[in-house]
Amino acid sequence: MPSFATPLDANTIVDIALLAMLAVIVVAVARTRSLLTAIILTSVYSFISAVWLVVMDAADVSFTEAVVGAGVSTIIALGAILLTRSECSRIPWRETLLPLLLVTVTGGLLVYAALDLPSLGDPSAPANIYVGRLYLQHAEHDIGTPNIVTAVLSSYRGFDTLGETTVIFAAGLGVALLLGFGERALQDTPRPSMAKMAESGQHVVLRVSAKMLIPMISIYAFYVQFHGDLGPGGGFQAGVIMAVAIILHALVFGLQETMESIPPQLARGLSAFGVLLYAGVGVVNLTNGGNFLDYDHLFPRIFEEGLPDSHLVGGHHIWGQHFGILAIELGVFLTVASTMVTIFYAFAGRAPDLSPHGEG
Amino acid sequence: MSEVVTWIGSSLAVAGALAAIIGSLGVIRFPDFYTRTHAASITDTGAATLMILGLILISGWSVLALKLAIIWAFIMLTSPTAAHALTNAAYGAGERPQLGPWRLFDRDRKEAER
Amino acid sequence: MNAFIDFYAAPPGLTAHAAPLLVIGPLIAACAAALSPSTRSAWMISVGGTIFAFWMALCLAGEVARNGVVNYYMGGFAPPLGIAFRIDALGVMFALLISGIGVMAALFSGHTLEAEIMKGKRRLYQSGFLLCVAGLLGLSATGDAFNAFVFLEVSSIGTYALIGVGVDRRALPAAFNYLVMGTIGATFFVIGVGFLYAATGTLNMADMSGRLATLGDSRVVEAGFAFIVIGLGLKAAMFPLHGWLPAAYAYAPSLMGVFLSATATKAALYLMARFLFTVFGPHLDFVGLFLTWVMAPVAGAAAIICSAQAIFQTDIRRILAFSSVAQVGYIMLGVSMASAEGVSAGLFHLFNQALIKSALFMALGGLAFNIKATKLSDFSGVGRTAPWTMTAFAIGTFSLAGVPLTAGFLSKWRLIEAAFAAHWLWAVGVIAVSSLLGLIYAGRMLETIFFRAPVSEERAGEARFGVLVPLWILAAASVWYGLDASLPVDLSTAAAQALGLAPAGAAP
Amino acid sequence: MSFLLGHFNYLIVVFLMMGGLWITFSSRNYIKRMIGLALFQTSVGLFYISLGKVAGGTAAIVLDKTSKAGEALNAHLSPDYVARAGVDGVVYSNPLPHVLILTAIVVGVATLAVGLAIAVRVREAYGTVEAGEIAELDRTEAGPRA
Amino acid sequence: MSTGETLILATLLLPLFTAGVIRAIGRAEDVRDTITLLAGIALAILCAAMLVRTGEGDAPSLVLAHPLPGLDIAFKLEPLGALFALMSSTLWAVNSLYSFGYMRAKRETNQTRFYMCFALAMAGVMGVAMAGNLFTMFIFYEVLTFATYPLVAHKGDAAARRAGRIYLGILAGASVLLLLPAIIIIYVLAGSTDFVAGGLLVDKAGPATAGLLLALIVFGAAKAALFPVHAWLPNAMVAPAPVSAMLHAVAVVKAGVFVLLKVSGYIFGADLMHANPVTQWLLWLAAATIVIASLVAMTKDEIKARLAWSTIGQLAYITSAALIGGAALTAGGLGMVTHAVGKITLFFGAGVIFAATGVSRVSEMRGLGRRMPLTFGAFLVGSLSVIGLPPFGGMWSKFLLITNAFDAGQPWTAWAMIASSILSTMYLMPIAVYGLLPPTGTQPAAFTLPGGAPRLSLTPIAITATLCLVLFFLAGPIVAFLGPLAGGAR
Repeated sequence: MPSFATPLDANTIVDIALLAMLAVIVVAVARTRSLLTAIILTSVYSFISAVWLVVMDAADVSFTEAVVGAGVSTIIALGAILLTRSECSRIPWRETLLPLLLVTVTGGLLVYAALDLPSLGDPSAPANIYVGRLYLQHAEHDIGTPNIVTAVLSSYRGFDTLGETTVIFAAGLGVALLLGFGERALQDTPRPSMAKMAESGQHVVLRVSAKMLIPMISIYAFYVQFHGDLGPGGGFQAGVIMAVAIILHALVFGLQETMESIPPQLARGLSAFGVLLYAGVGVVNLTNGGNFLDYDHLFPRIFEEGLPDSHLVGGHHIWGQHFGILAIELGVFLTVASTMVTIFYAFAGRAPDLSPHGEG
Repeated sequence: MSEVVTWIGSSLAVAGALAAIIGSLGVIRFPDFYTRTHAASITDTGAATLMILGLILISGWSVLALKLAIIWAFIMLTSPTAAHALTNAAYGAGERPQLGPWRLFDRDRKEAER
Repeated sequence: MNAFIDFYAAPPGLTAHAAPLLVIGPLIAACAAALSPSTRSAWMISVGGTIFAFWMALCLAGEVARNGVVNYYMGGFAPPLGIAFRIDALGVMFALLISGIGVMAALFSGHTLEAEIMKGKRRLYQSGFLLCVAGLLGLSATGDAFNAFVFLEVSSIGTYALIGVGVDRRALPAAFNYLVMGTIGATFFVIGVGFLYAATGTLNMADMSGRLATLGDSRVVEAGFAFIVIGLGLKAAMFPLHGWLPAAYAYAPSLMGVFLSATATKAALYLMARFLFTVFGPHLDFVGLFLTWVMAPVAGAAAIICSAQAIFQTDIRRILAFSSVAQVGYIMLGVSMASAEGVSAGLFHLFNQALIKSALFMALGGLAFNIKATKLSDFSGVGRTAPWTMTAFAIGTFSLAGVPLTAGFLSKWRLIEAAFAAHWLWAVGVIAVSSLLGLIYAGRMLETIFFRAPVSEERAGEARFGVLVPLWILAAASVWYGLDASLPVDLSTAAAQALGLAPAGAAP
Repeated sequence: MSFLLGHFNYLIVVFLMMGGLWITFSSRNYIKRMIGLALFQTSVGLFYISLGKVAGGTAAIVLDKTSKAGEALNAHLSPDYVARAGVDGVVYSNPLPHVLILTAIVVGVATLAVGLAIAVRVREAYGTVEAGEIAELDRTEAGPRA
Repeated sequence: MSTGETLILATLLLPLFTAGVIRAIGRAEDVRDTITLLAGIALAILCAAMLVRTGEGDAPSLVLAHPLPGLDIAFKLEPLGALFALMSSTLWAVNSLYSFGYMRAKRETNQTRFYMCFALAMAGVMGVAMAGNLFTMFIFYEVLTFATYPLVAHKGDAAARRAGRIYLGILAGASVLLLLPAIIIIYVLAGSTDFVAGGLLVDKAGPATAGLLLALIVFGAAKAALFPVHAWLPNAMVAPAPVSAMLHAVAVVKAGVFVLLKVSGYIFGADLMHANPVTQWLLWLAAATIVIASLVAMTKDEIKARLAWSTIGQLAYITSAALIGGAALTAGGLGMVTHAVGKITLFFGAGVIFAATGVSRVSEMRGLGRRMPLTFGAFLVGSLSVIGLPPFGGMWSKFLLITNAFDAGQPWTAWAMIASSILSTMYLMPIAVYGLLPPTGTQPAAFTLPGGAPRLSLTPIAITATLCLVLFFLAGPIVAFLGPLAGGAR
């Protein structure tokens, strides 16, 4: 095995520059006492890391990081500081000693091991020559989607993705349990919450541009959804983008108006339905004689025999794979979009209750 | 021919980047909220326009160019709107622009920071 | 184990897919519960879902008894490409335990939620509970390291919220700390898995194990090991990483106390045992060193220190919570012996603890209608006003303290026996001293409950019938397994064998 | 020097992780702790992605080596390297870490949402989100109910 | 199921069943008390039947459950156990009668719990008596501990709860810390814990290990109250008189020494007892306990405390017998019985006096014998028996114990016993003698209970006093009956 040295090319230089920026941001987040600043900096961090991810060839991850880290996370965090406070207390230096020790020890251990790892970009590193390579070799035959990340995500490791969807569902559930469904927003007017600033009729500019933007964003979400096979994207990213469109609507036109178009019950129901759809596809495969989530068995054999041969690739039906992935991506889309909306409703619908003992 | 186009495109992109750096400088150095927002938003649109134009020239006549154009349109829509929303909200919250000679509010600001 | 061969009835088609259905059943039930029209239907879905999972676990037990190991390839892709479920005797033991306790907790939930959770949210609570069950079952079945992380999170994310939504506001900071510690734990686990992936290139545990065996020792592998152990240790509340646990269990709504105390930390322990023995294996030097020189002393310290802490608590649930940490110490002690006897004794103890802790929390939760506070002194004289509930509580306490004729006694017996076999005399001392401390806090609880005058005149009555049924099933199980422990002993012995441990005291 | 270049990524990523962890450990403010946690989790993602990078590779979207993009990619790679590291004549980065980190990011945002929701409830129940003040309130006020 | 198995099962279940019935019908006091008494009598009959069978050389056995592989809850009758069971069950019946009078006279609360726990304790005693292995014995030994805890803490006030804590702390603590590890070591060494005639550990443990185990067991079986694990016994005297009489003169403490006798005979065997270096030390400790306890008893004015310290001393006799082993085991078995009968008489007397007059101090009892002649007469009989004077049963056991000690080359033990007998004369005799023949001018305390001593309680005293006398003549048969124990040990 020839030894490998990381080349000092443009890629590496950009990589180093971006990482240095990230390091600076982390230090800044640690130093600031303003939570607003910290959140904005974190958003910037996500954005820069999204760019870095593109440099690292992780287009799908980059996409996700951009919509989640820089997008939804920031919105949720801003909502949270609106409902709590935006300054944090100064930490006495004595109290930083133990964390410093812990972090130093952990970091030391990490460095100890990291220096033993193969160099960055080594094509013959153990991580890159075994399973990862097998996917590259087999995915197009097994699954038939050019985007191998999508193939792995939704078919090879589709079970992980089911778990991931469940995690999102659980998060929506948890937030709804803790903060409610924004029912307060429906009960009383006027709303002293996040939607406050959008409520007055003055923001003509905002309204007009929102009316133009929201359809564009929605269409883009569907593009990402259905283009996931071919390029970066998929149900998750699409769901978040869709949710962002709805959140934008709520910010500009007021929470109540959004809730009238998309009731919280609907959002909640759809988020459970998405998981059901995903798991249901798996169970359908079971009943048709395959393993769980084996999309080759999505349709009964009899049904498939009538299909033209053009759907056969190397004597292997990718037809089921294709539709299976489509179906589960739809489940992911529904769950993610509606859960994000549910979470937004929960935060936005929670009036800042400043009395020491709030509602239970 | 294509060499020349690539060169032009590259210089445009670099110019855009420079504009962005200058804009950032403005965000840091300008005295009050409104001037800073102004610096930020104008570079946001201007620098992006330059860069995207450059990239279109580099990429040539393809789907990529179309996508870049759409992105440009999107930025032209969102960036001014965002700047407008920001300044509007700031004004509504009681933030007033500072008027008068430069030196004066530079000093004021430093005193306020102290 | 052989008992299971004749002890299940499912169509072969279902049995063949029992592995995924074990997880998918509760998962679908969770969605259905969230969509269900009423609290009552959600409760029935919850009971049905857990019973289905238990049935599937029984099917798997039969399969494992017959064939040794059940392999199931998700999506039909054989590992290392796809995610595989790999269920051996150890996994079956946990699947049975988690789903069994799940059924009990689900039965119990109907009444407790009425007392503790706001009306409109009970359906969602059931749903979250089922998600937690599904996550833990997935954890016990999966053979893929990263999939384990996903299930770790499935079981945790909802739980954080479920702990916080109670009547006691102290539950909120407790839930937050649990969330932070749990997330750090899970992230450490991911870092560890990342290192292992970097070293082996695969995520399948069996594959990883094979590759590690040929690869030998390296700094990457060592660091991976360290991060996995610390991460899971955090999740399992392994001393001294247990800081989050007492408050979280003490102030959580009773349903979570019942279910989590019996299963959540146990599932993390399961995963740790998997990594220690299946993926790494005690033949690796650093694993052996870790077991003997880190885990064993730490476990001993936990058994003694946390038992002592339990004595000084004023809140009855905190006593139980600290006792849980101490019991984790016992289990760890058994595991750290790295012998078949030690591990099977530890697993046997774990099994008993699950029964005991859920029964104890259930008894306390059953009285939540009547007794709104949680201080030990608030329970003065309750033994007279609620004799059935508190007799079950007393049985649980006896088992906890290791009184003869209860299951808790036999597992301590096995632990001491294993310690002798491994020539760990100090461990015998630790177990004896800690048992004594256990006797003290158990005695303190029982004395207050049965021998003090009731605090108030208004009599706190019995728990509802719907609570008494699962409560007494659990209490009776504690007694039954104290008389005839063949089932848990067989299970734990088979489980230890499944980990590839040699019998006889080969440990240092 | 080349060793440092090859491990620079890991060192910085470790620094980022520890930065996040430090914020979580040292802060008393719940929101700040959640921010730290989010940074920590994101940085772990960066670690995985670094593992899967293949020098000169492209994103794992199947590319024809005879296409324009494929040729552009192979233009500055030695054919020997492409034959060794590539699949069907094109060098891709390892897609598996990408898949894993997609999942991890989702878990991260889920955790963030739940954590912040708890923080909001804590604020409502205690009037503060500073750990020290909460502990103080728990000590002084008996038998509280949210 | 054979007759023997049925018999064992019935003996075990009868007290449990009684406890359940008592719990169920607690409100109806008379029915409850009658059932207790009937159960006592029935149990005594069952035990007598078992004794007869055992005497015929039949050894009924029963395996109840298999908790762990190689570890059974098993029962097997042998002479010593049968004797212990018969003694306990008979005295339980007698004591029940006594309890009715005492508890009603004192208007005690929670009587249902009292009788229920009593019945449970008896189940524990039966289990210990019939246990076929050390494991089973340990289980029922613990059952006994936990069933008697509510009896000790019966009053429920701070003092009673404190005494209960000490009681449970020492008994359970010692058994968990010392006895249990010892049993597990035996299990690990021998592969079982069965009682084997001649000794289970023969050829399986060296003298050093055996010594360690012996020490663990002697101190672990804290019910035998050897110094320094004796502290629970004086503390337990806060309990009502029937509890002190039955449990802390008969069932609990005798269970302790019974364990030692069995372990000596069936686990170690005479050879291992002699070979190991620890036995000698323990014997010296026992001798010291005998003397010191007697000395302490002399300083106590509180009658129950005096009797408790006396019990500690007397228990050490039997412990010594167990340590000496061989033929001394027979003497120990006899001593167990005679001391039980004698001491229960004394406690009954003390209880009646307290119930009738509220007097519990020796110094205040002068002249009371005139008013309560039967009580003090019985007390005198009990004292003589415990001291070891003819014509009462205690004489034979002391005689045999002392001669055995000399025979075994343990003169120190023998001399300690003799000294203690003299001391016991000094602390026991004055009570009865001054009670019956007070110095002139003494004004005896008045009855606080209308009508004086509760009638129901006087009958038992008479019965046990008579038994003291009867045992004098039964000593020969008993020794013969216990013969296999000594023979087996050789």
